[in-house]
Amino acid sequence: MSVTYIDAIHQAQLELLRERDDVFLYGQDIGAFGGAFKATKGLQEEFPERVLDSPISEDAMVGMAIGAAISGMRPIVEMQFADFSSIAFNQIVNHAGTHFYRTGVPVPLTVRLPCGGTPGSGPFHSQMVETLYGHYPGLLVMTPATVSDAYHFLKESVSLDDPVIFCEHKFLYRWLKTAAIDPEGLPLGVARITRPGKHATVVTYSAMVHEAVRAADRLSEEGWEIEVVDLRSIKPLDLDTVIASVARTGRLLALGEAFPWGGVTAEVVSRVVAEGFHLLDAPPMRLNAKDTPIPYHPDLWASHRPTPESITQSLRQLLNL
Amino acid sequence: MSVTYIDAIHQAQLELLRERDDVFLYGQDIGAFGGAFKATKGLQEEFPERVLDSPISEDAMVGMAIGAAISGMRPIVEMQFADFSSIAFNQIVNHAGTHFYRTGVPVPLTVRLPCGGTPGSGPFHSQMVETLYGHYPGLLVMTPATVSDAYHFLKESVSLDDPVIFCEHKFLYRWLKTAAIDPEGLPLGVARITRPGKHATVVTYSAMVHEAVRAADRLSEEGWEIEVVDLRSIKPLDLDTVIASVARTGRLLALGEAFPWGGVTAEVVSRVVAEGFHLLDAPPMRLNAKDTPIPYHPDLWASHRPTPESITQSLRQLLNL
Amino acid sequence: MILSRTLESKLSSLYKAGKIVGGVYLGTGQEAFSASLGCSLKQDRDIFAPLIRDQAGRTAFGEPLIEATQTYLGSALGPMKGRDGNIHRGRPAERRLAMISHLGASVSVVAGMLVARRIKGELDGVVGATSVGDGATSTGAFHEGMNLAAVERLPMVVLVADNQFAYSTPRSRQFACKSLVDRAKGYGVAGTEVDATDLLACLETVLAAVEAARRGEGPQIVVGKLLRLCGHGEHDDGSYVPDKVRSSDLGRDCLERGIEQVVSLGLAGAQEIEQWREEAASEVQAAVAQAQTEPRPDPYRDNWRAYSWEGMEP
Amino acid sequence: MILSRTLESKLSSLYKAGKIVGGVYLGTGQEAFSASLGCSLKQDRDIFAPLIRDQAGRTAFGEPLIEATQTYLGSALGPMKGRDGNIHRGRPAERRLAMISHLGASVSVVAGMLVARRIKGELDGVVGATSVGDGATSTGAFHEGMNLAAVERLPMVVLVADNQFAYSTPRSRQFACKSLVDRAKGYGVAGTEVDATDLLACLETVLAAVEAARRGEGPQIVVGKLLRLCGHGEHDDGSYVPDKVRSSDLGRDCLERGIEQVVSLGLAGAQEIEQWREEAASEVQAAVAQAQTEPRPDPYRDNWRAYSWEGMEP
Ligand SMILES: Cc1ncc(C[n+]2csc(CCOP(=O)(O)OP(=O)(O)O)c2C)c(N)n1
Ligand SMILES: Cc1ncc(C[n+]2csc(CCOP(=O)(O)OP(=O)(O)O)c2C)c(N)n1
Ligand SMILES: [Mg+2]
Ligand SMILES: [Mg+2]
Repeated sequence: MSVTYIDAIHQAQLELLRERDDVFLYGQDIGAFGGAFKATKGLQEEFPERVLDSPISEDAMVGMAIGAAISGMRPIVEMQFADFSSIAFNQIVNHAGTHFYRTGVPVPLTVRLPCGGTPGSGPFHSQMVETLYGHYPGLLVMTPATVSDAYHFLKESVSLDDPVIFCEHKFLYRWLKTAAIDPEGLPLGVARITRPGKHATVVTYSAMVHEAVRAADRLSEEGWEIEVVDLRSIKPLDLDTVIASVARTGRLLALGEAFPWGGVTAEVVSRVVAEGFHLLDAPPMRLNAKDTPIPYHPDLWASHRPTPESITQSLRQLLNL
Repeated sequence: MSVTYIDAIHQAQLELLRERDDVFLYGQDIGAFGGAFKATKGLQEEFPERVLDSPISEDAMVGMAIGAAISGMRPIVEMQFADFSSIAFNQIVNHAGTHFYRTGVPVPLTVRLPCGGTPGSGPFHSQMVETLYGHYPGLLVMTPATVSDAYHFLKESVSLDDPVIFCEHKFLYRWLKTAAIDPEGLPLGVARITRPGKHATVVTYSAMVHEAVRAADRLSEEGWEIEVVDLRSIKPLDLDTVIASVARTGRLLALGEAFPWGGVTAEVVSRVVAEGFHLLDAPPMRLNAKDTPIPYHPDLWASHRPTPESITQSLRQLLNL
Repeated sequence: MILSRTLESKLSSLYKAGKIVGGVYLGTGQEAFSASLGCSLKQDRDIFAPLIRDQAGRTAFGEPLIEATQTYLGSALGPMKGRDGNIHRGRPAERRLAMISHLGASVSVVAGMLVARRIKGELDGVVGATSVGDGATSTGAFHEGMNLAAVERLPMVVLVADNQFAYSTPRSRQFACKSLVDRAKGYGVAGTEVDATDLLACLETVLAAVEAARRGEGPQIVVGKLLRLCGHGEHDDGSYVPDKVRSSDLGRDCLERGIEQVVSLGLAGAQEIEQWREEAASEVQAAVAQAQTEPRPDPYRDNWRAYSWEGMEP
Repeated sequence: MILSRTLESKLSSLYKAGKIVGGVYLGTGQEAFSASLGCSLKQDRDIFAPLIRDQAGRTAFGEPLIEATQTYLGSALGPMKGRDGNIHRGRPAERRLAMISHLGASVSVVAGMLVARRIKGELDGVVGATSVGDGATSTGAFHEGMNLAAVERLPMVVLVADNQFAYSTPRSRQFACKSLVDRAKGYGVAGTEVDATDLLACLETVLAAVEAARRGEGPQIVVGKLLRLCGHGEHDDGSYVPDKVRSSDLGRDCLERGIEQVVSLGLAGAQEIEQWREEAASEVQAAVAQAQTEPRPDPYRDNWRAYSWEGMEP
C-alpha cells in the first residue's frame, strides 16, 4: 500500500479532528462532498459539527477563522484554489498577520492553499502565492515537497500558535506517493538535503524539488553531482543548510515555480550572497516561471514553468559547460 | 514659488483632465472634498462628470476602472491609502494584470496608491506595497522619489496602455519641494544617479532616496563618496544603470522601506549578482524595514524603517569600516 | 438552445475521450434563462459578460461556435490563443467579456463599461448584462459591484441563476433569505423572479428587464429558479443533488419544455425541430473539426508578453 | 455618554495641542446609539467589536478609560503598547476586539468567535456585536460577513450608524436603497431602524435586538439614523455637511436630548447631572495624567516580534 500527498493531507486532518476537540475545518464543498480535491472526504460524516461548508466568501471565511482562533479553536480553512486567496488577502495579511504583534493574542489558524500548476488549469487555478504571504510579517509559510512533510507540517501547523499559510502543490496530490509516512518528521525551520552532491546546489521547494532531482539525475549521467536542497518552508527560511551546501559546492541555482520578480529565489540568492559571498565560485543563478499569467494550454504551460530541461540547461550554464 | 510632490500629482491630474477627454478620476472623497490628501482639490468643480466619488468598495472601484479602460477611457483610481488596495488586490492582479495577455486588449488604468510611513500612521496607513504588484505579471509599478518624477510619471501612466500601479509616498507629499517641475522627464525604465560617488552604491527608490542621500552626506564628511541610484520604477527595473554604478564602486547596498522578506532589495541584489558578480568587491547588502507590522508610535516607527543612522551604519559595514 | 445543448454534449464527449484538457463546464438545464438574455440584448451595442453556464446566451448574443471549440481545444487561432481555456473566453472589443475565474468580478467591470459610455455621451440605448450563480452572490465582489451599479443607476441587467447548488453546496449553506430577489430592494434596484425552466416566461421576464434598463430605470436583478441538469463540471456526477430536487418542478428540462411550448404555439413543427437538431449537429461537427485541424500554440513562437508597452522586455 | 463626550473633547484638545500623533476620531452625536449597545451587552460573556465612533459603547461595555488615553498617548503600558494607536485598541482575550482599519473586517471575525463557542457548546446566552457606518456597508467584507452570520444563524447584532456621510461622501454616492435596513431581508435577518438622536428609543431598540439574538432569533441589524456632530477626524471640520442637514432633526444632539429625557423622567436632576459631568471631568483628567506619565515604548527594548513561535527569529 502506498500513501499519496493528498492522502497525507487527508490523514493529518482526520487525526487532528480525532485528537483535538479544538480543531475544525471550514471551506467550500468540504463537507459531504469531501472538497474539490477530496482532502476532507468522509470527515464531515465523522465530525458533523466540525467540518463546515462555507459560502463563496473567502474574505469572510478567513475572518471567521480568525475569530474562532482567538476564541480557543484551531481552524483549518481550505481555499478551493490558492488563487482564490486573493479575495482573502486582506484578512490574511492585515488581520491574521498583525494580530499577535498588535494585541499579544496569537491567531492559531491554518489556511490550506492548493497551489501550483497542472496541465490545462490556466491563469486562475495554477498560481504559487508564497511570495505574497512570505513578504508580510506574522505568517508562517510552509511549502511541503514530500508526502511526509505534507503530513507532519499540517499537524504542526495546527499546534503552532501563529497563522500558517499551508501551500500544498496540486501537481503532487496524486502523483507523489510513498510507501509509508515517516514516523518522525524534520522540525519546522530546517531544510532538507534531498539529494547530496558536490558540484552545484539547487535550492528549491514544493513541486520543483522533484523537477530539480530529475535534472540532477540527468547530469549525473555525465558525472556531475548536483545537490538539491528542499527549503520545506519559505518562512522561516533555513539559510544555514543552504549556506552549508553552497560551502560544499560553490555554486547556487535558486529555483522556483513562481513569477520571476521578487519571491523565494530572490530572497535565497540575496541572503546567500550577504552571508556566504566568499563561498561562491560562480555568480548565483535563479530560475523561475515566466513573467506572464500562467497559460492554459499544456504546451505553453510546460514552457512557462521550469522543467527538467530548463533546469538542466541552467545548471550547465552554472557549471560553465 | 515652489511645487510640492502632492502639487505635482494634483497638477498632472488637472492637466490630464484638460488635455484628454478620455481621462476620469474615481475614488473615495475625491470630488467636492478633494481627496484625503487634496490631490484632486477643485478638480470636480471644473470636471463634474469626470471626477467621481466612489463608495467604499475598493474591489469594485478597480473592477469599474477596468471596464472603463477597455471601453476607451483612461481612468485614474485613487485609493485612500495604499493599504486598502488589499481589498482590490484580486481585481488588480488577476483581472487588470492578466487582461492583455489573455485577450490582447490592454487595460490603460492607473491606480494611485498613497504609500509609506509617516509618524503615527500605524500598521494600516503606512504600507509599501510595490512587492505585491511587482511580483505579478502585467503591471507596471512606478515609485517616484522626486516632484518632477511624480508629475511626469503620472502623466505617462495615463498614456501607457498597461495598468500602472502608481506608488506615491505620503511622507513626500508636503515635505518634498522643488522650485519648478523639470520640463523634460527621464523616460520610464531608466534609473537616475541622484548623487554620484565612487566608494559604494546605494540602490533605492521612493522616500528612501532622500534618506540615502542624508546618509551619504554624513559619510561624505568623512571623505566617503557614496553613489545613490534612484530606481524610479521598480517594474521595469533598470539593471543597466545599477550595474554601471556597481562597476564604478564595487559595493552595493539595496535599500527599501518595505518588509524584509522578498521585494525590491532582494530582486536588485539577485539581479546584480547574476550579471555583475565579478564587479563586486564585497558582499552586497540589503537594508529594509523590520519584519513586524508598522508600529504606530513615532519612536517605534522611526526604528522600524531604515533611517539615515541605520543606512550610515550599513554603509560603514559595507565599506568595512 | 438546441445549438448550445448540442455543442455542450459534444464537448462533454470530447472531454470524456480525453480530447479536452482542463475542465468542461456546461449549462444543461439553464439554456432558456441564459438564451433569453442573449436574445434580449442587441449585438451591435450591448455588453455581455457571461459566466460558466452561459453557452446558450453566448450563442444567442452572437458568439461564433468556432470560438468555443477553438478555446476548448486549445487552438492558437482562437480568441484566447491557448493562453486561457474553456469558458474563459471572449472578445472584449466586441463587448463580449472574457471572464476571470473569481466569481462576482464581472459585475463591476460591466458597470465600468457603462460608466465609460456615459462619460463619452454614448450610453443612450445601451445595456450591460452579466450572469452569476446563487453561490456567486455570496462574494464581496458581487455586492460591491451591484451597489456601485445602483449608485450610478446604470442600465445593467444581472441574471442570478439560482440553480440550487454552488458546486455541491446547497442554498441553505449559501444564504439565509427566502429568495435572492429579496436582495434587490437592499440595493435599491428592481428585482424579478422567474421559473427558469419555462422558456416563454424567461423570454418575457428577461426582455422586460433589459428594456427597463434600456429605458433608464436603473439596474435590474432577475432571479431564475432552476436546477443544473449536469455536474458542476464534467468531472462531477452531481450525485449530491437529492432525488427529491431532481424530480421536482425545478428539475424540468427547459429545452424539452421549450420545444413543447414552441410546438404548441404553432411556431414550429416536430419536423422543423428535427431539422434544427440536424443543423445544429452539423454546425457543431464542423466547428469541432475545424478547431481540431488548427495549430496548437507554439511556446517557441509565442511572444510571451503580458505587457503591450514595448519598453517592457518579455 | 457624559464620560465619553468628556473624554473625547479632551482628546480633541490634546490633538489640537499637538500632544497626540496620528489621528483622533470622535463619536460626537453618536453616543446614544453606541452606548445603548455597550449597555445591552453582558460584560462577562458577550463580544464587542467597536468601530471608530464607539467610545460611548466601549465605556459602557467596560473598557477602562485609561486604555483610551494610553493608546492615544502612546503609553508602553497600554493594551497596544504603542504598537497600534487611537481607536485601534482592544483586549481580544476579554472579548473586546482591536479593530483593523479595513472597514467591514470585524463582521466575520465576530461571527467566528460565535462559531467557536457553538462548537465548544458554550454559545448559550452569548451575543456578539459590532458596529459599522453607512459607508462600511459598501464593503465586500461587510456583505460576506453578514451573509455568513445569517447562514450560521448566529446570535449577532450589527449596528449600522447611518450618520449620512462616510468621511465627506453623502449617502447618495454610497448606496441607492431608501434605508439600509432594507438590506436585512436580503440577508434573511431581522432589521430595525431607530432615531439615534433619541437615547430612550436607542436603548429600547438595541436592547430588544440584543435580547432577540440572545433568544436564538439569529442576526439582527439595527440601523440608527443620526448625524456625526464632529469632523471625520479632528483634522476635518466637516464643512461638507450642508446646513440643512445640520439643522434637521438628524442634527440633534443625542446627549442634550438624553439629558432632557433623563431629567423629565425624573431619573436624575440637574444637580446630579452637573455632578456626573464633574466626575467625568476628573476621571478623564486622571486617565490623561496617568497615561502621560507612563513610559513611551522603547525601540531598543521592544522585542519586535510578530510571531509567538520561538523558532522564528525576530
Ligand atoms: C471567488 C471564488 N471562489 C471559489 C471559486 C470556485 N468555484 C468555481 S464555480 C463555484 C460554484 C459556483 O456556484 P454558483 O455561483 O451557484 O454557480 P453555478 O456553478 O451553480 O452555476 C465555485 C465555488 C471561484 N471560482 N471563485
Ligand atoms: C476598506 C477601507 N477603505 C477605506 C477606508 C478609509 N476610511 C476610513 S473611515 C472612512 C469613512 C467611513 O464611513 P462610515 O462607514 O459611514 O463611518 P463613519 O466614519 O461615518 O462613522 C473611510 C473611507 C477604510 N478604513 N477601509
Ligand atoms: Mg449555483
Ligand atoms: Mg457614516
